[in-house]
Amino acid sequence: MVEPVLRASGIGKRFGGLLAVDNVNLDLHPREIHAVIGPNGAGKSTFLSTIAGDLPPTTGQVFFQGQEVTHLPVDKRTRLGIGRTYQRSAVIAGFTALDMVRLAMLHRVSSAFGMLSPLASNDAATRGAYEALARVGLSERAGITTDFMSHGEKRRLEIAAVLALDPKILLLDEPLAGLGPDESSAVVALIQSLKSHCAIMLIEHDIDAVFSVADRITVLDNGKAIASGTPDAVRNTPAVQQAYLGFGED
Amino acid sequence: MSTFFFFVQLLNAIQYALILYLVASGLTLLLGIMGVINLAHGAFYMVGAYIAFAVVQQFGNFWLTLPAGILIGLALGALIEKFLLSRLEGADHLSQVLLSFGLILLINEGQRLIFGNDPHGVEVPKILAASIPLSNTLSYPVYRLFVCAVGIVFIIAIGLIMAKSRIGMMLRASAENRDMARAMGIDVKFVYLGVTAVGIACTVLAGVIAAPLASVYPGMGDQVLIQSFVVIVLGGIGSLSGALVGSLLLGLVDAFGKQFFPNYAAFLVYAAMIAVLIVRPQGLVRSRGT
Amino acid sequence: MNARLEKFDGAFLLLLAVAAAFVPFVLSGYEIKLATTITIQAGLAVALGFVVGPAGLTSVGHAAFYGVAAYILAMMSPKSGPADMLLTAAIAIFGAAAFALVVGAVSIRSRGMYFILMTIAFGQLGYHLFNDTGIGGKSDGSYVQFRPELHLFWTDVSFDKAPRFYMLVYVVVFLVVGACWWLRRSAFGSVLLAARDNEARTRAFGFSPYVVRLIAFVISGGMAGAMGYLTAAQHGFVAPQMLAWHASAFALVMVLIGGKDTTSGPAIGAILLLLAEEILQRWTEHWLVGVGLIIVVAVIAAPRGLVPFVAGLFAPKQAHHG
Amino acid sequence: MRKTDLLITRRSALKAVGGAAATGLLVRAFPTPAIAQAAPLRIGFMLPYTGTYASLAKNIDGAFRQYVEEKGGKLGGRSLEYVMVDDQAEPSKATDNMNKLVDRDKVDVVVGTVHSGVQMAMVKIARESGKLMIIPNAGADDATRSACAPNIFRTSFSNWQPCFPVGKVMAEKGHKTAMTITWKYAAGEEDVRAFKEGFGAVGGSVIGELYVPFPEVEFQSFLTQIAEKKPDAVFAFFAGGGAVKFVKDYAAAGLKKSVPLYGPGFLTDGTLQAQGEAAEGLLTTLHYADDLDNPTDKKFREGFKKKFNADADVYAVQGYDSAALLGVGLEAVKGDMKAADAMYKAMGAAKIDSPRGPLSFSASHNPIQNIYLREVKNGKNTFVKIAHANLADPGTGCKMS
Repeated sequence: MVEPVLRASGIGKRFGGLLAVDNVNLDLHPREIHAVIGPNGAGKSTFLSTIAGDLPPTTGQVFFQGQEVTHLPVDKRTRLGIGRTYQRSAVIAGFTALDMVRLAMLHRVSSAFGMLSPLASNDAATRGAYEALARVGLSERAGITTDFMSHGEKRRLEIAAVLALDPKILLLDEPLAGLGPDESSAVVALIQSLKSHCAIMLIEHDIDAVFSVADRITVLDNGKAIASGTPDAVRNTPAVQQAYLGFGED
Repeated sequence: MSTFFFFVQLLNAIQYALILYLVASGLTLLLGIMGVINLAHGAFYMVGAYIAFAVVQQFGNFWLTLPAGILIGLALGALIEKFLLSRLEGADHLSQVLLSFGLILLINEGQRLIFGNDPHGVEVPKILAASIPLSNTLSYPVYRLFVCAVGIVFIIAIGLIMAKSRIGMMLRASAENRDMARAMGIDVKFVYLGVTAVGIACTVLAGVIAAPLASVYPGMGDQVLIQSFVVIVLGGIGSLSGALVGSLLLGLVDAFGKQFFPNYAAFLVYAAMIAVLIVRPQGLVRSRGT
Repeated sequence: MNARLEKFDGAFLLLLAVAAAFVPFVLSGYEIKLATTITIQAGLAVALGFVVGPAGLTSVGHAAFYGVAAYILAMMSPKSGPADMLLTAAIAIFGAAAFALVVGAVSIRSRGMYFILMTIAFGQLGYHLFNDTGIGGKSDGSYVQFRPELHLFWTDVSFDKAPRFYMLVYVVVFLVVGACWWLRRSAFGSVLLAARDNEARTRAFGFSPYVVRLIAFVISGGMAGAMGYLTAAQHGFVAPQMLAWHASAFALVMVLIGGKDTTSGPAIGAILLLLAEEILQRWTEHWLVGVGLIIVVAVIAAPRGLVPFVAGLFAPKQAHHG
Repeated sequence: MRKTDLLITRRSALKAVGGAAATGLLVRAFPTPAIAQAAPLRIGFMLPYTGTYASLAKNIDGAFRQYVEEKGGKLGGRSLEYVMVDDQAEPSKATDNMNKLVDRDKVDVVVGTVHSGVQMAMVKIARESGKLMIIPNAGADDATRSACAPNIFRTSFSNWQPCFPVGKVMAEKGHKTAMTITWKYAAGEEDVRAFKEGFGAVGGSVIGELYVPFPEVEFQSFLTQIAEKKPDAVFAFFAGGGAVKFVKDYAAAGLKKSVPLYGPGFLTDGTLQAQGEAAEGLLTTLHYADDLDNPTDKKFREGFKKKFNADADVYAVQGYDSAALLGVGLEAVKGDMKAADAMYKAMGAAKIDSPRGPLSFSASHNPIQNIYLREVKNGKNTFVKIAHANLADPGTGCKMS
């Protein structure tokens, strides 16, 4: 069996008296899309945040390529190759699309000394940024300030920025939220195409989309993983049907 | 240092702490509930002291100064919220810092225009003018004990209001989440107006009560301001019980610091404040959301 | 910062630099000394603006770095002759930056209100250090008997005469303002802005907001120290008030009046505020009323500052480009 | 170059020339018109017109003008015009403010100031520029000791003067031990040093020195320390709001009855209204009292009252005498300030019939004057006796070139 690129074992997160995530295990293999689903408040985003480093887990460990990263800050994990998107506040206000993606390129293409020259004069960053924008279909909008972009554009821009990081794994936090059907299918296609570059952990509400792209699915309910496996296997788990799918397939 | 004088210093510390608490409580309301950094806090304290001076001079009755201070404080607070602070909603702390700095200059100069630069005294009201002998050299002025009593009553009253009353609930809700409070049907604007008015009135009242002790002179609010900040930071921003703990701590450091390391007393106070912020950034007492 | 504002900013800076270069040739006597004071304060305001603006750190303790450097010069100055400028300046600036590193390392962990209160506390700590403990001459302050001299290999340069000292100040402030301008436009500046406007996102781009802010804070603290050094050299006198929070707040006022989002803004704020003070003082002994009103009106009416305000006046009438 | 520890600079050789040379080209571009002998003399007041000391500034400034008016608006045949700069009692702005007067306003004489810290910065510039400076209040000892200069005169006091005699007064009352309390700053420390010198000379011993960080006014902890140590008497120096609060707190703590309080007169000058009952009976020493029975004082006080509708105080006397001293100098040279040496010589030798009594000057240009013991009675600092007649500051370290 292939060594997982990411392994989370026994992750728990407690907020005061509330146990938001309870002893969750999860593997992510290369070139795999592993989706995490569950009803509102199941602890999906919290779980993702502990893996990305935004929240320190109360219990458990996170391994990335065999190295323990449980207590590394987000920026260090990013530099190792963990990229993530956010549910909200995806873009940086006041920046043009191009600058935001350049910024994401920066730590890969620039020395400390390069930090002293303006973003625009960094050719490698500019080239990479245009490529990433092209992949999400935003080439035309490169010079636009993010404040003036539509919601769909912002989500795509965010994915472009994360791609510019050239991550080894990608943690996507509800990338389809708030998108119209056309935009949604474009993003789904994009996610599908990314699989060849990196492993993806996907948190998403849109069940249809999840079942169409995911290689494996883990279902969270009340912070606990109640099922995990291929889409078909998960679909047929009684506990999942009871807790979640029945409601989801209305 | 004999045991007896140790207890006298302890009394000094507690007494000073209660005055500090009176002064700092208004700032706690503004800082904790509204998130407003008010550098003009010391200036309002001075306003209170000058109100006491003016009223006693005009009418010769100290007790009139209390309602006068409260009314003027409420009015001042309401005006400042209505015409200045409310315009800053959504702005960052920088604007608050500067606005209140501007207010300091205006209030200080206003005081000079009206009252001039001489220091003034406010007579302790007759009924409280006595002293209680502690030793053959030292006695304790009854007025200081009166201020302590006011401080304690104030602590209990405000604690009850915050914990039990509907107003307290509204305040806590507004502090925690503006939008949520709005959704619950709380008129947040009105709450803010009320909090600013009450917060500034508290401060003005503290100035009124402290006037017979502190005397009345230009710039008297400067030290009070910074010490109030220390109290609040030590206790945890927005926590009234924390402010009490902070006051006691500062009172102790002040009284005993002056006894043992007079040159480093103030230095110790700020060092303590920084230490607390490093170890417990939320202050010594965990805020209950207010 | 949008492109138009950036252009305005550059134009203002150029204008200021050219105008300031003429000072020793057009002004004389007291006016040169006034111009020297204003130039130094402009440098301080620009340095402070760099952390208040891009780094989003409302420091109410910058006067402490300014004052510490001034005290270092005072304590290092011999009583019988001028100090070596390169040596004392290096130590003073390094000392201020080191103090800023300590203050920043502790304070930048907290945000918003707590950061402000932390910086006030550190500033007051510095004030009481010099005011209460007797280090550096107690509350009465202390003297720099001789203005430091620049020892070059072939000659010693004295700055006793006002025009030459002004030129020194001009060069130093030019460098400081230039550095701030450059840093704001650099990738480093962009990371700071990104961290200010979206901290989580910036972190997820592989940058530590804490570290970049701390770097900015230390650079700014060192620059403030350079200005404090110049002030001590100019006046030959240092006092604890140089470190107190009033001085910090006053520098913040300059930043705000001009506009924290530009490099030229704080400099223009400093010039306007100090000129207003100079004029009001001749006019009335209650000149502080005027200063207070200026501050209150500026906060309410032009919270983004004068430079963005003026740039806005020239904005094309249509809404947004995009 | 001389070796002293203060303020002597190579530039002092440049003196007044420095300003002109510094401006180089500009002086030629905008030549200053030659000042005709008849042009009014420019007096620059550098005083704290705002802030804690503003009332002192007002009285100094007012009484100076009062004297000039009494002389028909002229001194030594020259009419006067005034320039005022507010020094805000802010040492860090002192150099800027002094430069305003000397460089911008081109005054002939500087009169100032109140605050010792500001004063010493002014002394430095006065020494460098050679401008005549008359100090109407600040008592920093060094101004007429190690930093003395031919062009610097003081009409007020050195900190040493009003404090040295307190020891003798205490000894006469039978006190053998004393504690001192003051703000921790130069003036306070100089005062305490002078008091210790005087008290030691008559066999008294100081059993404790308390220093309150300036400008802190929370005294309760210190008062407790005094009560614990039980000295025979306390020597205190505070001024303004601090003096008001200290005297009131001292009385309220019951110490006034058990441990008598003494101090230099600043403890009760200009503050009695605010101190009220608490100050009654306090004994202080100063070079002035509210009821000195001499004709000059009577005339001065009436004139002041008429002009300002307020009672004169020691600060007003100092301002008044500053004008008188300038008058002596200008008279001697018929208004020609270029004859500086002759003018300073005449001023140094001046014998002034001051409201405070006879006033002359020591070699270091500090007043030789009576120090009076006063008692607070009915809100007035009333004359008790002369505590020390014709007291001169030792002037240690003054080398007048």
